[in-house]
Amino acid sequence: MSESPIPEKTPQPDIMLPDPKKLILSASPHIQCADTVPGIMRTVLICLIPPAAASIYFFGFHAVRILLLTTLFCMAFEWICCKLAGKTSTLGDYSAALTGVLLAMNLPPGVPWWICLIGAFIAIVVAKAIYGGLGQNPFNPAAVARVALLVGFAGPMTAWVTPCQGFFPDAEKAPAAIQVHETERKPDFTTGATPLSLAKMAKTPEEIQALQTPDLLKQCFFGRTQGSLGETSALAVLIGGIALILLKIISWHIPAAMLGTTLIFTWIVSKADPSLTPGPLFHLCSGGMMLAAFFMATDMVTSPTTRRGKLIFGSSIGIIACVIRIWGGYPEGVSFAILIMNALVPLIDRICYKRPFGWHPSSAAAYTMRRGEVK
Amino acid sequence: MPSNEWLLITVGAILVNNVVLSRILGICPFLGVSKKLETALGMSGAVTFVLTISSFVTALLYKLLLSAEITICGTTVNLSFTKFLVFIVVIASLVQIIEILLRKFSPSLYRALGIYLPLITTNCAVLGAAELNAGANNGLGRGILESTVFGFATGLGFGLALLLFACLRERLELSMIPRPFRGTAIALVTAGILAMAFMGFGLLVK
Amino acid sequence: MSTTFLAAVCVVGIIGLILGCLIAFTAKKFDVEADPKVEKVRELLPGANCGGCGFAGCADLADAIVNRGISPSRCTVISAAALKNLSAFLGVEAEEKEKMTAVVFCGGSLSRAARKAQYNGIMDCRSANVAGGGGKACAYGCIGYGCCARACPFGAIEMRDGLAVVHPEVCRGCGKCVTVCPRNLIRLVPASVKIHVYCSSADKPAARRKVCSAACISCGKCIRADGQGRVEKQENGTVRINCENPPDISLAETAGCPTGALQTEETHRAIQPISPKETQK
Amino acid sequence: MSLPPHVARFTGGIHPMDGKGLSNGITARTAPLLEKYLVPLHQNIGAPPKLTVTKGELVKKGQRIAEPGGFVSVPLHAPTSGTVGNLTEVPGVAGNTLQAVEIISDGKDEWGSGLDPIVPWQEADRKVLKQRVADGGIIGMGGAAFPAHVKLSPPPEKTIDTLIVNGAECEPYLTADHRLMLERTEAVLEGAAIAARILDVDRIFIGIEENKPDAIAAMKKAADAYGIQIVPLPVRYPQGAEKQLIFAVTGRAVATGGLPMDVGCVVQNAGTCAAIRDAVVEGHPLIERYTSVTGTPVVHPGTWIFRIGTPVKEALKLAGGVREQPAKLILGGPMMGFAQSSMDVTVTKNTSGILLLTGRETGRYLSSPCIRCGRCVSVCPMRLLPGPISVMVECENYALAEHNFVMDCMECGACTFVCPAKRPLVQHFRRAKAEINAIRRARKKH
Repeated sequence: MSESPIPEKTPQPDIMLPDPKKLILSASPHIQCADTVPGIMRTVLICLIPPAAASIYFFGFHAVRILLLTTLFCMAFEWICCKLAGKTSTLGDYSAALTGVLLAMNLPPGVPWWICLIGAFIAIVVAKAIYGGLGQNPFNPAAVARVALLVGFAGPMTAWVTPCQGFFPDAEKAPAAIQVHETERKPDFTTGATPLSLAKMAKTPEEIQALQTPDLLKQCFFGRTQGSLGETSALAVLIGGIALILLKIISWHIPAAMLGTTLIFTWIVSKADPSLTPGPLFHLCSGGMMLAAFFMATDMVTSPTTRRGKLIFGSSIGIIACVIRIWGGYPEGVSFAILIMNALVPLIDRICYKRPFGWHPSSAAAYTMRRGEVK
Repeated sequence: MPSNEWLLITVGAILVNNVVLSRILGICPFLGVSKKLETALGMSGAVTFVLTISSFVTALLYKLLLSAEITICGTTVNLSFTKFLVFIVVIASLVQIIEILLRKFSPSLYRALGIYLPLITTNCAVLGAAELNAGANNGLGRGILESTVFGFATGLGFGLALLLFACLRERLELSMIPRPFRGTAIALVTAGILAMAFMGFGLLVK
Repeated sequence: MSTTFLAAVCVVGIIGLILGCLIAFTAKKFDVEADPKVEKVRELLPGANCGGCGFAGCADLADAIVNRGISPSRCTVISAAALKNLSAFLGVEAEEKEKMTAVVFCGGSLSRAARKAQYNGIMDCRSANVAGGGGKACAYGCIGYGCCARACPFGAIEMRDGLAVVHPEVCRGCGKCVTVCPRNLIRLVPASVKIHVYCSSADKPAARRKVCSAACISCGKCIRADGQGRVEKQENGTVRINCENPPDISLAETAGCPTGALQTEETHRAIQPISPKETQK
Repeated sequence: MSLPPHVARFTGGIHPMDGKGLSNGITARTAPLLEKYLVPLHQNIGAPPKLTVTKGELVKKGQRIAEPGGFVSVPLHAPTSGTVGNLTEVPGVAGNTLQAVEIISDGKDEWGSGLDPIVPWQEADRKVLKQRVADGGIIGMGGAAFPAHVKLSPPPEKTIDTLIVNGAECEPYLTADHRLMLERTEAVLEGAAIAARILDVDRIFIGIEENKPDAIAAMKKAADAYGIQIVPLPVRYPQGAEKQLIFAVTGRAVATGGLPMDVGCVVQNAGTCAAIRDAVVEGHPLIERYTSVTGTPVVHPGTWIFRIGTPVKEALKLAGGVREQPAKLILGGPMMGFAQSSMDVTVTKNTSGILLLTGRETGRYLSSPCIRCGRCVSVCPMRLLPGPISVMVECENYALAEHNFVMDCMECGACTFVCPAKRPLVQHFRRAKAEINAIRRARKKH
C-alpha cells in the first residue's frame, strides 16, 4: 500500500485514512452481482457439453471434426472482424465460441469443411459483426447460418451419417422404419434420411404409423437416428437445457411455450388427419425441436425481454415450425421459425411492454399525450 | 369451394409468395418508408388500398375488355397486348387520386410518405399484382373477385413485410452498427435474411 | 390490322379520358393550397438540420421564414453566398452578419488540470455530470469526454489531451455545442477575436490554482497591461476579453499571464493530443 | 385501530449481500465534540436556507443560524455553542460545491435553541406542532432530504388516513435506523404518534425488514401504548422505497408520477420521527443524527451519533481509520449512495451512512453492449424496461425513453446490480431524467 500516512495535525498519528485520489467516482449502485457476460456464455457452453458429447458418442470422428472446425472458424472470423473494426478482441466473451458450437450442432455430420467455413462466415460476419457485434444482432447467428446453408447448399446439408457405427455395426439393428426406407430408396447409409424427411415423404397412415412405434420414438429420444449433431439425442439436449434453466441462465418461458404449443398443435393435427403427420411425441423428439427450444430460441439477444413476450415468441415458433414441418417444403422448419420470430421480436417487445408499477389508464393517456414532446 | 380457394390465394400471397420477400417486387418503398413504424403502416395501408382497387379495376378491364375477343366491323380483335398500357394508366390515375385525398385528409402522413407516395405509381408490386392476375390460369386471368382478393392479400403481404421491417429498423436505429454498414446497407442485409426466413414457407401452397 | 390498332387506341384513349376526368374532379373537389415558396426556401437553406436556429430542422425554419416573417439570417450556419441567394429570392435585404465561432473557455487539459479521483462510468460529459462530474478536480472546467465534439454537426471540435478545442475555420457557429456542454463553457464569439482568457472557474482564485495550472487566478495583470478596459473582470471573478472591442493578440505575450490562461486561440488548440487510451485512465 | 395489514409483495427486487453484520451489533456511540463544524447551508430539497448570523457572532447549541428560504425549506441550527467562523465551501455529496458556515466550538456545548418543550403534546394544537417540526429544521433523514413539515401538510383536497414509518432500512451495510429503533424505541414511537396527531390519522404502521428481529421485538413491546402496528416486511431490496413500502403495508399502489398522498399515505423515516419527538418534547432542533460508519476496510465499524457538519474525515478517524486503501467512499448506502472524491464532505441531515468498499466488493462499470438478457426487467421494482431504456438514452432518444416511463425510475439500482454486462444503467437514467426535466422546463417557458 502506498498511502501516505495521515495529515500532520491528527491526534492519533497511526490512523490510516483513504487517499482520495485513488477513490473511484461512479454513479450508484456501488455493488454488483458476480455474473458477467463471459460467465453466462461459458455456462451455456458448459450446458452444451451433454449434446456435444452425445453427438461425439453417436457420430464419432465426424462430430469432433465439425465441432472443432466451426468453433475455430467462428473464433477466427470474430477476431478478424474485431481487428477490422479496430475494436479490442471480443474472443474473451465466449460468444463466438458459443455460436460456433451451436452452428456445429445444426450441421449434419457429413458436411465438408468448406460448409463449416461458409457457415461460420455467415454466422459471425453477416449475422453478427456487421450489425455491431454482440448484443446488436436481430437474428440468431447460428439460425441464419443454418438457413443460409440449407437454402444454398441443399446437397451437402443432407450428408447424414448413420449414428452408432460402433454400436450398430450392421444395418439390421438400425431402426425399422429407417431401415425399410433406406434399403428401398437409398442403400447408401451416409445419405440416408432423417425421421423428419421420412415423415415428409410418408403419404399413407401406415407409413406415418411406422414412424411412431415406441421403438423409433425411443431411438429419437435417446438418439440413434440420423440428423444434425444436436438433433440426434433429444435426451442430451434436454439435460443441457434443464441445467440452463436451473442455473437461471434462461427462463422456462420460451422452451415451455415452444414445446407446449408443438405438443398441442401436432396432437390436434395428427388426431384430425392421421395420414398427415405423426403424433406429438415424434415431433418433440425428432429434428432440432429440443435444441431450438433450449439453446437457439432462448438466445437472449434475439428473444423478447418480457415474460409475456417470451411466451408469445416461444409458442409462435412452435406453431410456425410445425406448419412448415407438416405442410411446407422443408422437412425441418425450426430454424426458419426462429428467424421469422426473431424478425417479430421488436414488434412483440412493442406490444408486450410492461405496465409500470402504479400504472392506470389515465397515466397511459398522460404519457401518450407527452409522447413526442421531447425531441 | 371459393372460400377454400380464397384462403389459398390469401396465404399464398401473404406468406409463400410474399410480394416483397419472395417476388422481390416493391423494394423501393420497402426500403424507403420503413424507417418508422407509423409511416410504414400508412404506406402499407395506401399500397393495400391501391392494390385492391387496381386489381379490381384491371381485372375488370382485362376480363371484360382486353382478353375478350371483340368483333369490330367483321374483324375479331384481341386487345390483351395493350394490358400493360392500360394497367399503368389505371394505377397511375388511382395513385393520383389517393395522393389528392391524402393531402386533404392526412397532411402529416402525406408529408411523411413524401416522394414515396407518388412512387406507388411505379411500385412494381402494384403492376406485378395486376399482371399476375392477368397471367394466372395460363393467360386467361383470374376471376374478378379472386383478383381483388389476390390484390388485397398482396397488399397485406406487402404490409406484413413492411411492418416486420419497420420494427426491425427501429431496433437497428438503436444498435451500434459499424459506420460503413449504416443505413441502406444494413437494411438490405436484414431484408435478405428476412427473405431467407420466408423461404421456409416455400411450397406451403403449391 | 388497322382495326386492331384503331380499337386499341380507342380503348386506351377512352380509359385514359375517363380516368383523367376522375382525377380532375377529385383534384377540384379536394384541393389543398400548397406553398411552393416554402419548398424553394428549404432548398436554399443548408439542409444540415442542425437546429442551431431553434427550429426543428430546415423545413421548419423554411416554413417560419415564409409564413411568419422570420429573418433568413436566423440560420446560423448558412454561408454568405447562400444567404444572399435566399434573401434575393425572398426579396429582402441581406443582413450583414458577423461570423461567429465557438470558444471553449477552459484551458484545463489533462496535463494541466489536477485529478480528484478515478472516474468509472459513461464516457460522456453530460452523463459524468450526474455522477460526480468526471475525474478532473475543477468543478467548473472541461470534463473532457467530448460531448460537444460528438454534437458538432461539422466536426469542428476536437478532443486534445482531454480538452475540447475548436477549429474556427471549420466552425460555423451553429451553437449546438453551447447547448450540450453541461458546464456551460462554450460560448459563441465573433470569429475575429483571436485572444481569450481560457478559464471559467467561479472558485476562489487560490482554489482555482490548486486544481489547475492553467487557471485564471484573477491577478489582473492583463487588465493592467491593456489599460484600456478591453479586458474586463466579471462579477463571478472570471476575466474576459471584451469582444466588442478586443485587444491585439500581442497582449498574450505582453501581459505576462502567470498561468497562461490568457492565450491566443492558436496556442489554445496547440495542445498535443494524447492517445484516447491514456485519456480513459 | 384497524386489523393487522397483510403484506403485499412488490414484483422484482434483489437480495444483495447485506453486510449489516459489520455494525448492527454495536451500540451507537456519541461522537466527541470537535473543534470546528462545517454546516452546509443547502441540505434539503427545495429552497436553500438563508444565513442569519455573521462571522464572529456567538451562538448557542441549537440556536438558529439560518432562516428557511421558503415554504419548502428548513432553518439550520448550530451544532454546538461557539463562534460563527468563515462562510466557506465544502464539496456536496453529488460532486457539487455547497456553501457552508463554520461553527467554532467553545467546548461548553450549551443549549440555547429558544424552543420550549411542548408538553403534553397530546393537548397541543396541531398547527403549533407542525410549526415546531418546521422550526426544528427536520427533513427526511432516510436520504430524500424533503422537509418533514411539508410532508405533514397535505393539501386539503387529499385525505390522509395512514402514516407509515419507514424502518425497513433495506440498503445493505447501513445500520443507523436499526440501532436507532433499538436504542430510541420510545422516541421513534412517540415521534410517529406526534406526526400522526399532526396529520390527524389513527392508522400508524412501522415497516421493519425481518432481518432486524431485535428491533421488531423491541418495537412490538412498546408500540401498543401508542396504538402503532409493527409490520415485519420480507427482506428484499428495495423494500424501503416509498412506493414499495406503501404497497407492502397497505396494498395501495401509488400511480406513476403520483405521490404517496394520492393514496392517503404519508411516509416518514424512523430517524425523522425521533427528530420530531426531540423537537416537540425536548425542544431540541435537528443537530445530530445516527450514522453508520461501516465497510470492510474500516477498522472499527459501527454507528455514531454525529453532529450535523462533522467532516467525513473526522468521522473516519473516530472509526479508527481504514485497514487498506478503499476503492470507494460512499455517503449513503451501496445501492443509492453517492461516491465521493473528497474527505471534506460533511455529515448532513440525511447522511445515513459513511461506507467504504474495497475494490473486491465494488464493481467496475464497463461500456459493454446490452445482451438483452432481461434480468434488469425482471428485477425492476417499478416494472420498467431498464436495459432497453438505457440503449435509448445511449442513442439520445429521450422521447422514446420518456415514453417508456424513464421518469418513474427511482434509481434504486436493482437493474444495475444484476446487469451481467456491467452497464451503468442508473447513470443513463439519471442523465435521461435530467435532460427530460430540462426539456420540460424549456417547454414550459415557451
